[in-house]
Amino acid sequence: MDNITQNLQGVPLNHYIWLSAIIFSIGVIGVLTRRNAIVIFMSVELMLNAVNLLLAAFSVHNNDPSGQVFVFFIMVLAAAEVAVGLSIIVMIYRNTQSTDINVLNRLKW
Amino acid sequence: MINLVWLVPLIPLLGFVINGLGRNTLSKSLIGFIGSGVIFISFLISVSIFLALGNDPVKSHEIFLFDWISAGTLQVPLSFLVDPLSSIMLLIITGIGFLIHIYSIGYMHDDAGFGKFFSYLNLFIFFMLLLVLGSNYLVMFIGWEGVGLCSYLLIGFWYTNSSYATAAKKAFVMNRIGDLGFLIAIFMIFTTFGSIEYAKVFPQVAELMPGDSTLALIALLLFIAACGKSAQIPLFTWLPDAMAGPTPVSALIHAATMVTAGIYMIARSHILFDLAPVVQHLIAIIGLATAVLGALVALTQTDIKKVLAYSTVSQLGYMFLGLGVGAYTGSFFHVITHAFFKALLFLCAGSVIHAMHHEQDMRHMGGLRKKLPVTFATMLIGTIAIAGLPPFSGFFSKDEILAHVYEHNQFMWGIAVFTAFLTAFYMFRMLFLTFYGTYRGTHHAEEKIHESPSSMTIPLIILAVLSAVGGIIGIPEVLGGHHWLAGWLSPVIPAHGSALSHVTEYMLMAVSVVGVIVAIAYAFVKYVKQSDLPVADQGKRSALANLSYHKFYIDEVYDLLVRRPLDALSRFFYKVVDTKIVDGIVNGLGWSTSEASKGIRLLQSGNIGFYIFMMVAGIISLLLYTYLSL
Amino acid sequence: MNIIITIVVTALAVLYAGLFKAKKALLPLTLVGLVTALAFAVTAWDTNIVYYGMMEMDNFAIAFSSLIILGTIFIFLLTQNYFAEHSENVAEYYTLILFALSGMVIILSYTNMSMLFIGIEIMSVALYILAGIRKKDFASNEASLKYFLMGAFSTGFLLFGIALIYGATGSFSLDAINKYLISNHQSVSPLFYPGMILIMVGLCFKLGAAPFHFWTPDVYEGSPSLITAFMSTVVKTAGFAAFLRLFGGTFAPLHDFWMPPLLAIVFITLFIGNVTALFQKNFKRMLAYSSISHAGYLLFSLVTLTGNSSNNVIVYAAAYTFASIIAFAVLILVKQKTGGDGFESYNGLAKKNPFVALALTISMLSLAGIPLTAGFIGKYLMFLNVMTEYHIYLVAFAILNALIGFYYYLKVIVAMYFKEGPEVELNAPVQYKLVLILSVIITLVLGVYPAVILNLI
Amino acid sequence: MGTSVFYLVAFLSIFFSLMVIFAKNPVHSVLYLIVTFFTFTVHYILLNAQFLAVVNFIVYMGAIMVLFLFVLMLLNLNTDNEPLKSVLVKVVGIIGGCCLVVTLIGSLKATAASDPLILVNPNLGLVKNLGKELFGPFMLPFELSSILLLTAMVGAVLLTKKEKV
Amino acid sequence: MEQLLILLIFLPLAGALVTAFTGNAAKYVALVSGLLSLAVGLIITAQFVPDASTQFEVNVPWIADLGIHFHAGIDGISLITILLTNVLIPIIILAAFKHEYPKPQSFFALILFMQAGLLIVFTALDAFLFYIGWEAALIPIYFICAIWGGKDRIKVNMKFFVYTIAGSLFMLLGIIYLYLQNPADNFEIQAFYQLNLDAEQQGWIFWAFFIAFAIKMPVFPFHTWQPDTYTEAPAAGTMLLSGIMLKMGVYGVIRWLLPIAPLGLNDWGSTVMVLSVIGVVYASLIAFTQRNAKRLVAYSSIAHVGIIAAGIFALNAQGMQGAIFQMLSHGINVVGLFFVLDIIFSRMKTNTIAELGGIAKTAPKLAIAFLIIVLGSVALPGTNGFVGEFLLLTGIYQYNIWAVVFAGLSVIFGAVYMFRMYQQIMLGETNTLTAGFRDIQGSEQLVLVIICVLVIALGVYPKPFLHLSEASVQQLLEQVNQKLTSVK
Repeated sequence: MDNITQNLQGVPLNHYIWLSAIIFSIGVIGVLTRRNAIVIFMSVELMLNAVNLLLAAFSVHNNDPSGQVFVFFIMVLAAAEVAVGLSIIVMIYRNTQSTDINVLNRLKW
Repeated sequence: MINLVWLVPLIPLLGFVINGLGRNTLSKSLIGFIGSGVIFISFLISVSIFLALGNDPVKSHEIFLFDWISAGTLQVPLSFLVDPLSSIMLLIITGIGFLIHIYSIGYMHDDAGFGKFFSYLNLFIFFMLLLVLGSNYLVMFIGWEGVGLCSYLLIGFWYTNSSYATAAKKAFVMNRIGDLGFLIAIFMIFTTFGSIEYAKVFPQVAELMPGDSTLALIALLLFIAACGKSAQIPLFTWLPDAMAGPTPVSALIHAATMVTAGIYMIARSHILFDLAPVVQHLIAIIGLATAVLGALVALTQTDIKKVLAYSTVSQLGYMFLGLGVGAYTGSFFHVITHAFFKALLFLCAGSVIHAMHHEQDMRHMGGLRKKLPVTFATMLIGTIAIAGLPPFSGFFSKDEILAHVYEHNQFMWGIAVFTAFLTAFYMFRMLFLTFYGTYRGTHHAEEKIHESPSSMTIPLIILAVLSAVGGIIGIPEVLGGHHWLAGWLSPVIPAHGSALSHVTEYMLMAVSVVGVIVAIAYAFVKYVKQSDLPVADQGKRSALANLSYHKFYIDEVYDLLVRRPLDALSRFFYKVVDTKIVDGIVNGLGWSTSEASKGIRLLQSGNIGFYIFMMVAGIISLLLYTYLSL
Repeated sequence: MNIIITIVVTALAVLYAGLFKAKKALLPLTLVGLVTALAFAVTAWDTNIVYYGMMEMDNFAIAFSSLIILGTIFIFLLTQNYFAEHSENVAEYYTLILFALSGMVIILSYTNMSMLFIGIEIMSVALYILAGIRKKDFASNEASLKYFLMGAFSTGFLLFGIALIYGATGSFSLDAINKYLISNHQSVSPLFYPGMILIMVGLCFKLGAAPFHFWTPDVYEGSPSLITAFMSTVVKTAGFAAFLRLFGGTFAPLHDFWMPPLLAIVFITLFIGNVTALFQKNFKRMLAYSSISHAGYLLFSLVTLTGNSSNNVIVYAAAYTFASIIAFAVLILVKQKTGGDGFESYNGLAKKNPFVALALTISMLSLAGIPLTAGFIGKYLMFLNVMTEYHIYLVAFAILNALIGFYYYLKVIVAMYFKEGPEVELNAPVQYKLVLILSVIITLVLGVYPAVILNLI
Repeated sequence: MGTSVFYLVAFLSIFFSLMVIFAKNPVHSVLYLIVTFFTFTVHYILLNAQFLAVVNFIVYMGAIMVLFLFVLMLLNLNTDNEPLKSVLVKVVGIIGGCCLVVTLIGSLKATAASDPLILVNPNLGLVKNLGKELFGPFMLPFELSSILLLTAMVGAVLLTKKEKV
Repeated sequence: MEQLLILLIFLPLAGALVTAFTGNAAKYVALVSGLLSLAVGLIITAQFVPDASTQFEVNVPWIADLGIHFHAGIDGISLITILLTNVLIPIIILAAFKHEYPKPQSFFALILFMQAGLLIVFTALDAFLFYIGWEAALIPIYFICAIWGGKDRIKVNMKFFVYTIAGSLFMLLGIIYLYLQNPADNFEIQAFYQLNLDAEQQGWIFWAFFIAFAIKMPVFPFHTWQPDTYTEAPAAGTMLLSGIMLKMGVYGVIRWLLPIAPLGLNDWGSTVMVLSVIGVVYASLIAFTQRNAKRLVAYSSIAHVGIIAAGIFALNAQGMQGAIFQMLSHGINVVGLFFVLDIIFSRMKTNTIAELGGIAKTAPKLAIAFLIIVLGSVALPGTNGFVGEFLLLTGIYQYNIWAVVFAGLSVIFGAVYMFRMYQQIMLGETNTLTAGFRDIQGSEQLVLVIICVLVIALGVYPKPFLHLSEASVQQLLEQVNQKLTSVK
């Protein structure tokens, strides 16, 4: 275990931030480019995980456990959102037989 | 007595109120009695004021009634000024006014609007008295506009005829053009002299140098006002149209009193005009031109009242000519005599019209002198008086003006005297066409012709007497008199003797008298001897005669140059500028907002992908801001 | 704390009551709970209790909680038969609303980012569900999905922002963050700025401020009207309070930095909200757009931070809340009668029910900001607020937008009073009348004598 | 070896997350997502946040992803029948995302750049340590998150239950 | 003393509330309320000492935290407008007697409500209170016009409402600005007078206020809402709009604009003057060819207001006094004109000039009354219109001779269009439509007699009214000139 942690010492914090930013943005791209509600939702999960990683890195950097505690809360949220989100999708699928977000654009203008 | 001068206008006002309110309930005789009675009372008071003034060493009395308008330094009291000028005007107005009221009792007897008519007449007298009595320009202006209103009401007396109503409106509007000049003049007087009281303004004016530009402007504006009221070029066209009113109205308002208000006003402010030679010169030219124009048009008119109307225009031009050459007394003298004989002529014409059952076209008259002897006799006197044959009144006053004109400019005198010949010609033309020859109307109408009732003829006789002998108040020294009028007015208008030698004066008189006789003779030959002419008159006219007959097309020119362009401008402003541009901008703002709304709401496309994309775009911009601001 | 506990306990009680089919007891139970919570709120005035360094019931929080609880009570009063017609799960709906309310109380009083996050999520998740409770209704489905996807998406940004702030300051506590800002004013970590911006994005999304407003009209229109009323009044107020707490308090030292983008957001929000509302033919959707524009006005309080900012917000929010409640109450009534929520459904309402028409008129005038209504005082305070730093161009722009506002608010008045409609009876149930009367009274009292609420906080 | 482990795992994270969003079949997406989450777990381990790693493994890869998969299967969406967005939308989306990366990283640029991550307290990420934190200062949010979960539970039931009415 | 002012303001409000719940007897209740208000107004006039001071002052904190006070008082200028309001309201109510308005209680209640707003405007000494009154007067009139108006009423009134409120919102902006500049943190008018703003600030303040007032009056080119609104409004609405509401703008200029932003006046006064004078000529000309009598009178009103505005901006005693007096007389005249047109409309169902004619024959009383009112409005000496117009033009002349030449054109143009209208409606032969015209009677006659008496009485003896405002005007001008000279 020590060995692993030793490896860590050299990585600049910046790289963690960049990594998170990139993955976060990939999530955004996913949201922007996909039409399947479930996949969009997965992209959102990707974004949340990028934040998780960032928090964990900051937590280490600041030597403060609260960052990691916050990650738990995000996980709670993720769980709650998945439950609600998927049930919404299921509900819609029952009505429209589709999870394509473009099917739902009755409300506009 | 003089302090009671406020009664003079007040009593006619009372008459107006009583007759106005009781117009449908009071009997005609009562209305006539009240209407003339109040004027008579005023006349009596006027006479006593006149006499009192004659005995009073102080010739100018200001009677303060109440503060009317005050704002800042502008204080306008309602106060009256009794001096020789106004006192003599009082006599003319109430005196002639009374006669005309009496006359109207007969003339209007069968008219449905009898009560209304008398109340209007009383109202007119009230305003006219206000005009001459006012001790400042604003009170004069009340009267000035008030008589305009009465003129409007009386011209449009038979309002169901819309051309009459139009004539009334025209009179009012044309007067208003002059009135604007008056108003602006009042403003200038106020700002220049700090007051509009005669008593405060004139002494200050006297200290100014002749040719002062402000003064000239004030004088010019006052003159414009006078042009409107006294029917001078270019604002004269309303007066002939004003003949639409009942004939006593024409006699009272459009001959004897109201139209001379301009002369009164200029005479009143002569100090101003004396110091504005340029304007004086202009007045002389305009006056002369009006005199000529009026006379030329009168030559060919066939409506008896139109002839008189143009004659009035022409005579007024004379008076202005006199004013222009500084003969204030002469002009005022002419005002008085003109009031006598022109009132007389109109009333005679009214008598003829009354007899002819409202036929006014002379082509349908003729040979009336036996049927209407009194009318004929009085009208003859009036015609001689206006033609200017001695010893009738018109001779003296006209001669005084002509003498001054001669002194001033001999060329103008030439034209003026020629106009006098024209006057003699057309007046006798009228007389001959009406009373001589044979009757040209229908036989049926002829039987009904009868002399007017005594209520009409008595005023005629009185006026005829006045026309005949009225000249005695101003017999010049050259004829052995001492010109009482000039002496009477001298506290207001300093008399200045004639510089002409007696020989010259005699010669001038001779020329005009001879010329007038020749003109009368020519008219006699033309209209009595060659009695077919009135018929030929209906045929083709020469170009010049045609021009004269159509009043030089001035109405048409005005219509083309003023009314139509203004109406067109009005429509343009309304339909294009107001609706399309001004309102268009306002509506355009609303419209563009709603169009913007139509467009922008399309952003709300309903598409989640698009929404998120816009959000991301927003976030990117915000982050860009962060990036740039760090 | 008591407030949250009361609300949550009520929610659970209602849930159980629902389980035991005690349908009649649901509403009284809820109201009793809410009134108790309100009482707790009022009695906690000036006590300023801090709970675990996570929540602080200061006067700001109490004032806002009282407002939102009162608003919720009004909305519950309007539920009479509203849900029952469509579903048997009334108790669950009540519970969800109460849960959402508890989330809102959290975000009014948080002193820690984690509380903000939890509160927002409790509120949002409940709302995602509530938006979609008309399961067979496509519009409701769509509203729910849109709200959910975009909400989750924006949560990502909020979290990223929180993470960055945490990275910069090493703490989630607002106090610590504020201290950090004050002590390092010259050398704030560069992580902090984007963090702040991203939090702003997340919160602006909840407020419905442009350009993060896109969900608002669709979701408001698609959701059941009562839920829309809840969202556009109570939720918006709470969201705004959360925003204010963070930016007006903790982030205040960096006002110079975040004000310009906020100003831009205000401009766009005002413009989009008003201009788009102009063309709407649907009353409900018009209200949605108008709520966007009101978010713009509310943000005025942050453009210039003064001692009165938060108080101004509460006045404005109160005015807006009660006026909107009237509007939605009438909307529900009319929709039940005519089946439509377009402007034409309001034609001739003044004849059918003068009282309702009058109430709606007052509500519209208040929303438009006509003097002697609360809306005017609110707008006035907002204008006054930004004018203290002489943002004249902003006020001038707001005035132009207010004019557009007059136009569309008047449209419904025009329909009610000046147009002829079908002769249909329209009777308002007692509870509706109660809500309308109370709201009208509040609107007028605040408009005529706002002194009662002016120096609350 | 040193820091290269981090870079390798980071590369994998990015690669698989790209695969998530570009995979045509949703089921593949889920699977890629699971892999991505696995790389995250590795990251947590590298950061010495063991407990986090474990929870991540269980909650995300276990519970959440299974739920996704379950729904996909339930709805029979395991084919790549998703109608594709137009190329334009995709390109714009990608460009937008890239801009986001650039601006995001750009605005973070001035961080003390090479400030290396140093683990001061090796016990930081241990359960004991976190537990103290969670049940100490973060007690309240922890309790309140139960409301969140309860809400989600009620909601999920409410939405998916077939109405009788 | 101050109870009277309270009574003055709240009596109409109480009247409105009572009226709202009285059903069909509403008109009587409203009339009683209007007459009571008139009585209060007369008592105030009787007790008023005509000096420059503010009397009957009420000053109680209202929204104290914001520096807002219920501060109202009466000086000579406001007294005139109060009289105008309280005289015209009963007349307008009486004028509406013959109409069968649906929901009369709302109709009359709104009129009284508006009266309260107007009285607040005319007495307010606190800028905020002024603004409140300003808007409070707008709402009722909007409803009056939009509910009981003609067929285009909705669109037209929407424009009217949004247009006028646009102006007032900018005024609000100006008020807030002044408040922030005021070290005393209140909206006191006296404090505002004493602010030392530089020329640029005053320039902005000037426009912020002026636009509000200009729209209300309306001054060219802000007038386009007005002819449509007047035409579409019910008779009482038109009378309220033209008779009283228009004066709010004039009053605002005198009370607020001039003393607060004299330097703005210095910079922009000539612009405004030009606009006003353009408005006079422009509106008069447009009135020439109007086919609808109501619209004609509407345009004539624009012309009159143009003169009033020009007179005020001439900034001298004559212009100012003239403006104040003209407010009174224009209010009376225009109400009279619209009332006559309403009588004609209610009988003939048309106000198209060309379709009428010869009414004088069948309705001589109406013709006389109409003529007197027309004379008043063309400013014939001896009528109220003349006194005002003369003073105004005197004032304008002192400002610039060309201004008076053009403004004075209204003397001619006014005669042209007014008499044209009078002739075409009243004179000439009757046609099939007008042959059966019934002459005025009952309440109609009463109203017209009152109006005619006022037209003449004010014209013959205006002194008492001029005297009421004289000292206040003097003080105001001194104040403004002092500020102007102190800067120079």
